Amino acid sequence: MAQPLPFEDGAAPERAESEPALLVDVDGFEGPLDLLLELARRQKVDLHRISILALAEQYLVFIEEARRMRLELAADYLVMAAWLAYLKSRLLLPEPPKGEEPSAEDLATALALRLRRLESIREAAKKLGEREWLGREVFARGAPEPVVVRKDSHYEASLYDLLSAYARQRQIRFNARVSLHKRTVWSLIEAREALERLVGHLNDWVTLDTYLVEYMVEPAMRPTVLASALSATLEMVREGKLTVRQDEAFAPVWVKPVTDPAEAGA
Amino acid sequence: MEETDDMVEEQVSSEIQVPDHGEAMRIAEALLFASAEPLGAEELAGRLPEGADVAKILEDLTAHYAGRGVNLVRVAGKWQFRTAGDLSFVLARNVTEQRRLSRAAMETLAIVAYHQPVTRAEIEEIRGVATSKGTLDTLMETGWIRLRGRRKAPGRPVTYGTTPHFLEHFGLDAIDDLPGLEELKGAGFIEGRVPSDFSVPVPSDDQALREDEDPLEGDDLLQPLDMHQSEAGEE
Amino acid sequence: MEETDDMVEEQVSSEIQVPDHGEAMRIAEALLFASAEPLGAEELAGRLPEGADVAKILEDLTAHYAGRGVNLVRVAGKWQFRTAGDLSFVLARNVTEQRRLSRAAMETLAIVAYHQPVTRAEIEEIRGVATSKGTLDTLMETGWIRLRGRRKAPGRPVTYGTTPHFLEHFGLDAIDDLPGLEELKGAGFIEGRVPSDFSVPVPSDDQALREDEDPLEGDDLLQPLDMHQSEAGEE
Repeated sequence: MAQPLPFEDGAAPERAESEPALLVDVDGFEGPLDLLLELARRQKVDLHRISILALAEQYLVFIEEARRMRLELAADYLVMAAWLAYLKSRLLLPEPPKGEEPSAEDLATALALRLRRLESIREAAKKLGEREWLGREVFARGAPEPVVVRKDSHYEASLYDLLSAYARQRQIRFNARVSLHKRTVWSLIEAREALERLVGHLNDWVTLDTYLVEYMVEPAMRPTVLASALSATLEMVREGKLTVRQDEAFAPVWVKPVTDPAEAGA
Repeated sequence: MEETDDMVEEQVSSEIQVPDHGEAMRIAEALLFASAEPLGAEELAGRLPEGADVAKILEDLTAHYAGRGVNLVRVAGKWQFRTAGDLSFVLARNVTEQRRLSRAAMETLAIVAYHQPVTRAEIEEIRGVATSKGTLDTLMETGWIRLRGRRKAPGRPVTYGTTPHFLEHFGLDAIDDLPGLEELKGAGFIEGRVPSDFSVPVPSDDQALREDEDPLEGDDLLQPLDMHQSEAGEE
Repeated sequence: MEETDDMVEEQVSSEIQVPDHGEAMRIAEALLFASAEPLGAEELAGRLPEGADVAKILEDLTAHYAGRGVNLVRVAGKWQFRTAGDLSFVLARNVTEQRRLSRAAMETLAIVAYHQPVTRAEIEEIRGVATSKGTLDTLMETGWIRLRGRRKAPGRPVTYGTTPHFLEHFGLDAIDDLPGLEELKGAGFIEGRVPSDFSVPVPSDDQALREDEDPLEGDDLLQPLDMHQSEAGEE
C-alpha cells in the first residue's frame, strides 16, 4: 500500500526496463476499487470533486504498465479497466441527444459515490477497530463467581403411573411363564423318532395327519408338529424308507412305508 | 511509569517524585478485578507505578470496599475481590426441577407400596432384575419411601416401606386404598389369564414393626446418604 | 473515593418502609461483580428486594464507579463492570495474544454492522472485491455476526447481521452507537442516492426479520459449519 505509484501527477513517467517491478505492485490492494481509491487519494482533492476522467486515465496507465511488465492481474482489475476505458470514451465524446442508457456524467457520479462509500466504510472499520475491545483494552471480571444453582428435585408421579407400573411388572412375570410353554417346539429329532415308531405299524397308505393327532392335543403345537413331521417325512422319503403322496394342493399328505426297495421314490 | 502519554497526571506527579496514590489505587483496583487468580502484594507492586505504597493501597482499597457488596479479601496471603459473605445468598438460585421417576424407580416404588415391609432382595425377586442402589436412593429422595427396620433373617436386610408423604402425593387416604387384584383387573391394569397362584397383597404401612422386623440402629439412618454419594449418576 | 458513609444514610431511610437502597445497591454490586456476562435491568430487578429502584441503583453505581479503576458500563442494553479504558496499558500484559482481524475481515465486519441486514453480494459490491467464505466464517466464529434470514430476492441470498456479543465486545450499548454513524448517514452513504439495488436507512440488529427477509430454514444453520469445514484454512 505504501509503495510509491508511478503516476503521482496523473502521467506515467518513462521507466527503464531495469526499474524494479515493485513500482507496479497490486498485491497491496484489495481489488480494483481499492486501487482506484488510492489513486483518487493521490489527486489530493476532496472525493466530492474528484475528476473521474483523470482517475480513469491513471488507472488505465497503471494497468498498461502492469501488463507491459507482464504482471499477472486478477480478472477483476481487467474488467474494471475495460469499464473505465468505455467510461473514458463516453466522457470524451459529445453526449448523444437522448439515450436510453444513463449519461456518462451519471456513470461517473455513480463511480465517485461508490468510492466515497468505500472510503466511509473504511473509516468506520478503522474507528471500530480503534475502540476499546473487551479483552484487549478493557477487561471483565477475571474471576467471576458463578451463581450456584441449587437443584431441588420435585418428583412427579401419578397414581395411574404407580398402578400401571405395578401391574406391568407383576404381569410380565406371569406372562413370561406362559410364553415359555408357547415356545415349546417339536424338534425334528422328536418328529423323526415318532415317525419311525409309526412306520413300524403301517403297511398301507395313511394320511400323516391322522397319525399326528396324538401329538396335537394342544392347538398351539399344531404348526410345529406339522412342520417338523413333514420335514422328517421328506427326509425318510429321501432315505427310501417312506413313500409320500398328496392328491392336490392342501390335501392331506399320505404316507406308506417302503417294503420293497424298488418302490422307493414313487 | 515508562508507558504512554495518557499518564499525563503521573508524569506531572513524577516530577515531585511521589506517585499519585489515587491513580495507583485505580490501577490496583483494575488489576485485582481483571485477574483470574488472587494477586500477591509483590505481583501488584511489580505493575504499579514505581514507588507506590502497595501496603497502603491495599489497606485503603480494603477499607473502601469494606461495607460494599464486594470486598477485597486476603486469600492464602494474596488479594482478591470476593462477594461480601453476607450476600452469598444472592449468588445462589434455587431451581425446583420437576422430574419424572424412571420406569425402574416407579416399579420399585409400586412394589414397596404393595409388598411392604420389603427388603431389596425381595424387590429384586419380584422384579426379576437387580435393583440399583441409585433407584432406592432416588426413591428415598422423593420422601415417599423410608427405611423401616431390619428383617430378622440372615444378613439382617433393611426393610422398606412407604411414608405418609407417599399417601399425600398419590391422593390416598390410607395404604389399603391401593386397589387389589380384582380392582386392577376391573380397571384394565391387568389383562389376560391370571395364574391361579397369582395374588396381590393387601398392603400395610403400619408404623409398628412386624414380628419379623428389628428396629433400625443409629448408623442405618446415615447409610442412604453415603450410598448416594458413592453411586451418584448410577441411575 | 469520596463515598463510604452513604450506606448509613440509606439504611436510615429503610425505616419508612422503602426497600433499603443501600442494601439493594450492595446486592446489585455483588451480582454485577460476580457475573461473567452483562446483566439486564430486568434480570437484576428479579433478584433484588421487591420494590427496589433498579434505575436509581444503576445510576448511583455508575456514578460511584465513574472515576475508579473499574467502571460500570452499559453494553448491548445490559450492565457490566469493566476495567477503565485508560488503564489498558497496565492490563494489556494480561492479554494472551488476542487474535487480530485482517483488514478484509474488519471491513467486512464494518459493512455487516453498518448495513445490516446485508447479503454477501452487497458486501462485495461495497468493497468491490470477492469476499472469501473464510472471512465470513472467521467472523461467524468470533460470534460477532450471525445469519439472520434470507432476502426475498432472486437466489434468496442469506442475510447477515451482528449479535449482542458484537455490541458487548466493542462496548456499544446499541447498534445506533456505532462510531461515525451520524457522519455516514449525513454523507448519504447509507441512505439516499447511492446508485445501488439496496439502501439501508439505518442499521438494525433487531431480532425481527425485515419485510424483505424470510426466516432461515433448518439446513441454513448447518451451512456455515459445512462451509467452514470445506474451506478451512482458506483465510
